[in-house]
Amino acid sequence: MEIAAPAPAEPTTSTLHKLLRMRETGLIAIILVMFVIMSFASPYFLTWVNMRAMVMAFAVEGIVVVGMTILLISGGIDLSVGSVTALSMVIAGWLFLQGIDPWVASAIAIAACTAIGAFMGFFVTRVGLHHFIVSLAIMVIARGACLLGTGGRPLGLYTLPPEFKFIGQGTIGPIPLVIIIFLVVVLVFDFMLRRTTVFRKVFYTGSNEKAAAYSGIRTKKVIFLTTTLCSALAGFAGIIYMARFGSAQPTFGLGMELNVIAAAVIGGASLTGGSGTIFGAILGVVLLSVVSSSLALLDVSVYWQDIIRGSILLAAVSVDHYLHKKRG
Amino acid sequence: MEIAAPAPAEPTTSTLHKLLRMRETGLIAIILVMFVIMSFASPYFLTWVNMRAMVMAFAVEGIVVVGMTILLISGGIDLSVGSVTALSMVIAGWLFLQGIDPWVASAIAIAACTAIGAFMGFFVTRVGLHHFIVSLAIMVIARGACLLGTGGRPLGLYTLPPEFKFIGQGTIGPIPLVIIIFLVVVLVFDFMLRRTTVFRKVFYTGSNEKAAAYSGIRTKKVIFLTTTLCSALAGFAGIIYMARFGSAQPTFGLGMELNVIAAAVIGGASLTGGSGTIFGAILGVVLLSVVSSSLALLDVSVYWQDIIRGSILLAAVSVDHYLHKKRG
Amino acid sequence: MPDDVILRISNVSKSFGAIRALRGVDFELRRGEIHALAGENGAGKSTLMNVIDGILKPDSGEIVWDGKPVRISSPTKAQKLGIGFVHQEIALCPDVSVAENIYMSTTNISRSFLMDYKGLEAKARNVFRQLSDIDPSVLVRDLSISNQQLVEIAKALTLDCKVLILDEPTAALTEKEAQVLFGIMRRLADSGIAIIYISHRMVEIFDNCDRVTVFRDGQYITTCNVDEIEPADVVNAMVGRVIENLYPDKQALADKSEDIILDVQGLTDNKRFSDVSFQLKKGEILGIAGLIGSGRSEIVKGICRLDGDVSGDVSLNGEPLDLKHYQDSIAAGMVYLSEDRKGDGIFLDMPISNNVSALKLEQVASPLGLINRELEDGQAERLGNKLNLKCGQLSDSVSSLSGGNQQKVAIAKMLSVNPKLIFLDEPTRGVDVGAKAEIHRILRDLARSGVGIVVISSELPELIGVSDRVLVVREGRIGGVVEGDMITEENIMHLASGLDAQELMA
Amino acid sequence: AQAEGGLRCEPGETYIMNVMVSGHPYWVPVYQGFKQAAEAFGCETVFSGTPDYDITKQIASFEQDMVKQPAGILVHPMQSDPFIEPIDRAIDNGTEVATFAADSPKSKRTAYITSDNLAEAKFAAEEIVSQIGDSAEFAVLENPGQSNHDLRVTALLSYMEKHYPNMKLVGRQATNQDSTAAYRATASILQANPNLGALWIPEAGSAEGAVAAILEAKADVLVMHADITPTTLEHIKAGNIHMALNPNQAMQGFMGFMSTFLAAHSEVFDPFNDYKVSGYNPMQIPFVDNGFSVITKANADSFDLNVYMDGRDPS
Ligand SMILES: Nc1ncnc2c1ncn2[C@@H]1O[C@H](COP(=O)(O)OP(=O)(O)OP(=O)(O)O)[C@@H](O)[C@H]1O
Ligand SMILES: Nc1ncnc2c1ncn2[C@@H]1O[C@H](COP(=O)(O)OP(=O)(O)OP(=O)(O)O)[C@@H](O)[C@H]1O
Ligand SMILES: [Mg+2]
Ligand SMILES: [Mg+2]
Repeated sequence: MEIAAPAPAEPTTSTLHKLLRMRETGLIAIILVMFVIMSFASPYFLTWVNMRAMVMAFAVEGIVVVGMTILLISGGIDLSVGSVTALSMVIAGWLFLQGIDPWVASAIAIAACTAIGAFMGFFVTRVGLHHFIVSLAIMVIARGACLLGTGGRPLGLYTLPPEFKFIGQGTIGPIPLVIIIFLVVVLVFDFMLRRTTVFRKVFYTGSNEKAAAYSGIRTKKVIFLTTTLCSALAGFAGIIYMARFGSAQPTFGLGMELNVIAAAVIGGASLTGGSGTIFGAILGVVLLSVVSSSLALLDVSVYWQDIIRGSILLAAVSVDHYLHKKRG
Repeated sequence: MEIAAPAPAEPTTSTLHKLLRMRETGLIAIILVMFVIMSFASPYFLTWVNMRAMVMAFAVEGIVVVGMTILLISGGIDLSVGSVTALSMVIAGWLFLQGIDPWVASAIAIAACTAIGAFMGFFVTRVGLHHFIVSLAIMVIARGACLLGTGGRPLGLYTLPPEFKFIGQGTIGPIPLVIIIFLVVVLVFDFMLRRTTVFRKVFYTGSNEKAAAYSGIRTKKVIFLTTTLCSALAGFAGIIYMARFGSAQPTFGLGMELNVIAAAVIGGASLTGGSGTIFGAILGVVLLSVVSSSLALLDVSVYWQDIIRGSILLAAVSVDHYLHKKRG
Repeated sequence: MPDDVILRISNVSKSFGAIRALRGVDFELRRGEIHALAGENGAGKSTLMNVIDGILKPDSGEIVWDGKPVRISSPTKAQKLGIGFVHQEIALCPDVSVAENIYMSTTNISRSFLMDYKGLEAKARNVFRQLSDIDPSVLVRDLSISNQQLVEIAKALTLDCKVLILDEPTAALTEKEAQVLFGIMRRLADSGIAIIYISHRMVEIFDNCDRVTVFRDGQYITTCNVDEIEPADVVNAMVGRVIENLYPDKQALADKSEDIILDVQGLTDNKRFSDVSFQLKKGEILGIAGLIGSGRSEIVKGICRLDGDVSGDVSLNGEPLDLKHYQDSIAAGMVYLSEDRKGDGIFLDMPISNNVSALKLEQVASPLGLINRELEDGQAERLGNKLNLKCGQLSDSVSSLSGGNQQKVAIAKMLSVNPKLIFLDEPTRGVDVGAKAEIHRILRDLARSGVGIVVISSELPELIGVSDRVLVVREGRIGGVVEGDMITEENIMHLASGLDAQELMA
Repeated sequence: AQAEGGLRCEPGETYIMNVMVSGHPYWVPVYQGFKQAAEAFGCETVFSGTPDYDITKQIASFEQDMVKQPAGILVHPMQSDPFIEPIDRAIDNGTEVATFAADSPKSKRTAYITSDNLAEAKFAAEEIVSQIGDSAEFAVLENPGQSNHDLRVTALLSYMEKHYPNMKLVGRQATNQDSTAAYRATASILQANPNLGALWIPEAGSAEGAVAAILEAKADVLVMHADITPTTLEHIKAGNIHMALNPNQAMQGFMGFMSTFLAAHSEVFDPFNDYKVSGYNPMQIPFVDNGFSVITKANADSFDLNVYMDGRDPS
């Protein structure tokens, strides 16, 4: 019988082919093009110091992006990450100034941020509110708590012990520890998200919550956990910032949420859930960072910078979308 | 014949019943409760002057909320409204300072903002990008254009002719013209959204874009138009602000987008499209505004205000959600 | 033999607001039986299944599992007990692969830390070996509705369950796939698994099931052994009256006309179909048959310009059409009822009346473009009554309706515009016998009054019952046409699969 | 590197001014002063920093400035402690650093040029008391989290408390430089306190909104604020705002350049101290006050930034 249904396509295994089909290939190409252009445009661009400065500028935010990407995949969103990062610094800094060991203080701060995430998760999964509005409220509340805890003034934490500051300022060989921490977080979560059964449930839940629930997945628990994880990672990032800067600033991270979400979306995360990769999101961060750095390095007039930045963002996303669509 | 199909239930026509079933009843109740509490807490709350000041504080933003609500219903979102509002002021102000008639200058500014909306609409409907990322890029670009147009300095427009300033500062009887304009915009769009065939298509598109296309609706055109309309209204709002404050600030409206989206969502607009009302969104604006005004009137410590504001927001949305769910 | 009973439902009730979907129903399921559940649209079949699966909480009543009373609070719990469920509405994750969708529950309870994608694909390929040949590595979003339905079935078959619930699994399947499914079901039953089978196709019930339980209007009516009763008895119990003619009379010879309503010549999209030519004559109902994925839907969508680039000539009532968009098609009076009800047929969150009016709002609006709610509600009520729609209020959202009633809303939407030509893709998918007969009668009346009717259906008896002529599509081309007495299952199947084509064409 | 004619830059010797929120108009006159000083010594200048309110980005831009090996950087550190390490590293690499408008005191920066916010606050307090008496009601708007604004407010409050205990603070609202928020807050304060005599606002954006509310309520309130915008300038001319205190921005930039430049040319300076043995730059000065102007109806015409910038290059 010659039945109409077409034969299943040959599984394509060649590495090159695989690479070309990857979601991230377009972005990588765009970033490479920028690198090439910039290395001609500025002799300082491809220097070790510049590269290090560039990575340092996004490394800690990159940790927040990891949490946001996972949350986006599960179908959520979190506008409070900037405030929560600041709150983490403020709590840990404040406790430290009260005489508590900085490691203990940091653990408490991260725990508090995790609790905030759990609180949001509760409102989303039990009360049934939308992530957007819950995290908006928490964004305001957490910022208020920062002000309350500091009286609006940055906490100077110059007295933090050197072994604590090492987290944020130390280097291992030539490489700053911050970058190593960032890479570890990225690699671990990228691996887990791609390969482990636990994190696959995040995709299922975000792709079709009902279908996932029908398969016995406790989707509310999944959403609760991704919401909590995102805040926990923001709290963790706050501690690293604190160690890096030796201070806790109540106004830290204003507007960070849009940057972080943008990075994840540029990297292919869907705002309606179900798809996204850590690798892509980090490429998104890199892209935004390369653009900012390049504009600064080329001494582009500040009055032009935003216009160019926005246009490159739009162009990059369009090109990526086109390439992705073309590959099918 | 005992046929299964029951006669369609009696349409319940009693006005009370209708009111109770309305999406907005919960919000109205919450706002009323706040009014009662506040009128006991402060003798100044329920005064004409205070009420007028409160409405003046949200009236212009309310116009932007109208545009955003319609866009949300169609399934879109716009993060650029704050920048576009500022850009409208800057364009009109700049042209005026070049000697162009302020009315003409304003018309050009609104046209430019409309064009920006159309530009975004193009990227969304033709290129196929997500509203979020397109409007984020435009947010950055428009802010950059504001800086470029002003050199970062506010434009003093004290010399605007009185008949132009009248838009923003005049009163008709005891009522400020701004409030009248706001009410007209709200009533017109509320009516159109509820009653006209054109706007009904916005609901269809947002509810299920594919089904709408299968019903012969040009969904891309609808989305294009709602995106354009939202920017046009933001541009219009910018002109009113300009007339009101007699200046054009390049940094105006920072963070406005979150406020505006929050108001629409509190008022029942869905972030996934397909539902929402102007009336509800305006109630959302009123709610946020009552909270802010009350905190100021009661002279609550600034370090507590954000915490209280966020908490009330969260509580109000939860209560509303609960009431809505209970009514089914 | 009471210990044979694996699941017993007693006196279960469930209301949604004012709607009493279940009123103290009883139900009993034995090990190793295939137990059909029949009832009109909205009788409460899916609701009961959702109660059994822990998706809905019953208001009252008892569930006894294997002799012990249980509370099933979630699908997870149900899964632990050993209940597998294929839902009436397809519920798959569009962003992940077919293989992962099939093994979602397995992944969920799996103790292994890492995903074994290769293993999953191999296992999935194995499952499909007997069912169809879908590539397990593709994303579900790239599958057609019928293939998605097959994935749903495959998903249930992989479950290690004691009770398997199939809620209208064959609604979008053709005979061939359905037969495969029945074979598998019987094997499962023989190994002791109890199967609840919900369907509106009487033939399937009588050919494949052991017992049948009938619900009407949320109430339990009766349970019988299938070999002790006739289909008419079941129908009678379901609707509370006798339905004499499932299908209306066909076109009388005298009514035959040579006027051509639709003339399609050389329609091609170079991907899914090519060189399609056919005509629809006045007064006749044209059926389109074919295997899953043969391109039936694509051809019809191509005619209406709903999809992609299409070339070829289409004329309606003798006038050549120059269509650019589907809007032009609607304007010309040619409409399409989609096979994917949930995906592109209805607006789930919107009121029933708004759904019905969506195709041509101008009809319920003043010349100035103001919608007149009374007209809108009136239209929905009129068409709803005509189609025997069972609903609460017209302002309720369509999501609150049973599957079959949602389909009626979609049909009402098509009828609302008084079209010149309707393409109906699986029009009675999930619709109960009574309403089906009603829809068929309406179609016949429309055809008689000069409206062109083209029906695509995977249910051969339906095609045979309603069509005056059947076009058989094979691999994107017209495989042949059968007419009059030649419209038989064998002939259609032969043409569809390409056997003996020459012979039949003669 | 000293030419015959005295202190001058070598060709290509560059000085960078690095800020956060680089689009903010505050920097415009500062940079003009910076540039004017640089021109006097034949030096090149670059205006750099980040357009964002983001410490990480500012540090990245500072480090990128460093890569270019300029002679000196005048930086407005968004936060003091995070800049210690980058500033010290720059100085170790031969780029001199001075700070302005915000300091990083624990770093090796050679100088800090700023307005004296305490002096501004004290002046404002005395002016308010001289205008409305020492037993009246007053209110403040504020911008918690921004240190110089904070200081302007808290210093005024403590000064009042100490010297004029009968002055009653009846309102204290955060408006965060948002004119709409300031409008709302002021309207509420006016409602609750019909006898309000004066309002002190640490920046101009909020002042615009506050004046709108006061005009609408037809209240008679003495408004004083710091900084200036064209709109508040017009309000001063119209008598709606009593006066504004504006830091001498150009002087800030000019002295900022001088400090950085002199730090880079410290060879001309041999002070009476231990610098040779201890190895630090002899050009050290903890604090330079750039002073402030009092803007009133009488002198308002000289403070129109757009007029000032006419024909000048902002970058
Ligand atoms: N979520 C809901 N909200 C309100 N009413 C509902 C809901 N789900 C089902 N109903 C109502 O309950 C009744 C029974 O629906 P159910 O889906 O069980 O019918 P069914 O027998 O499966 O019909 P079909 O053959 O059409 O699938 C219907 O009247 C339906 O409108
Ligand atoms: N969105 C799509 N993307 C890719 N292929 C598709 C898509 N929709 C349909 N196809 C493929 O096009 C071919 C024809 O599909 P079509 O839906 O027209 O078939 P059909 O005869 O109506 O059968 P059925 O609807 O029962 O699957 C099939 O091979 C199908 O898999
Ligand atoms: Mg059902
Ligand atoms: Mg089909």
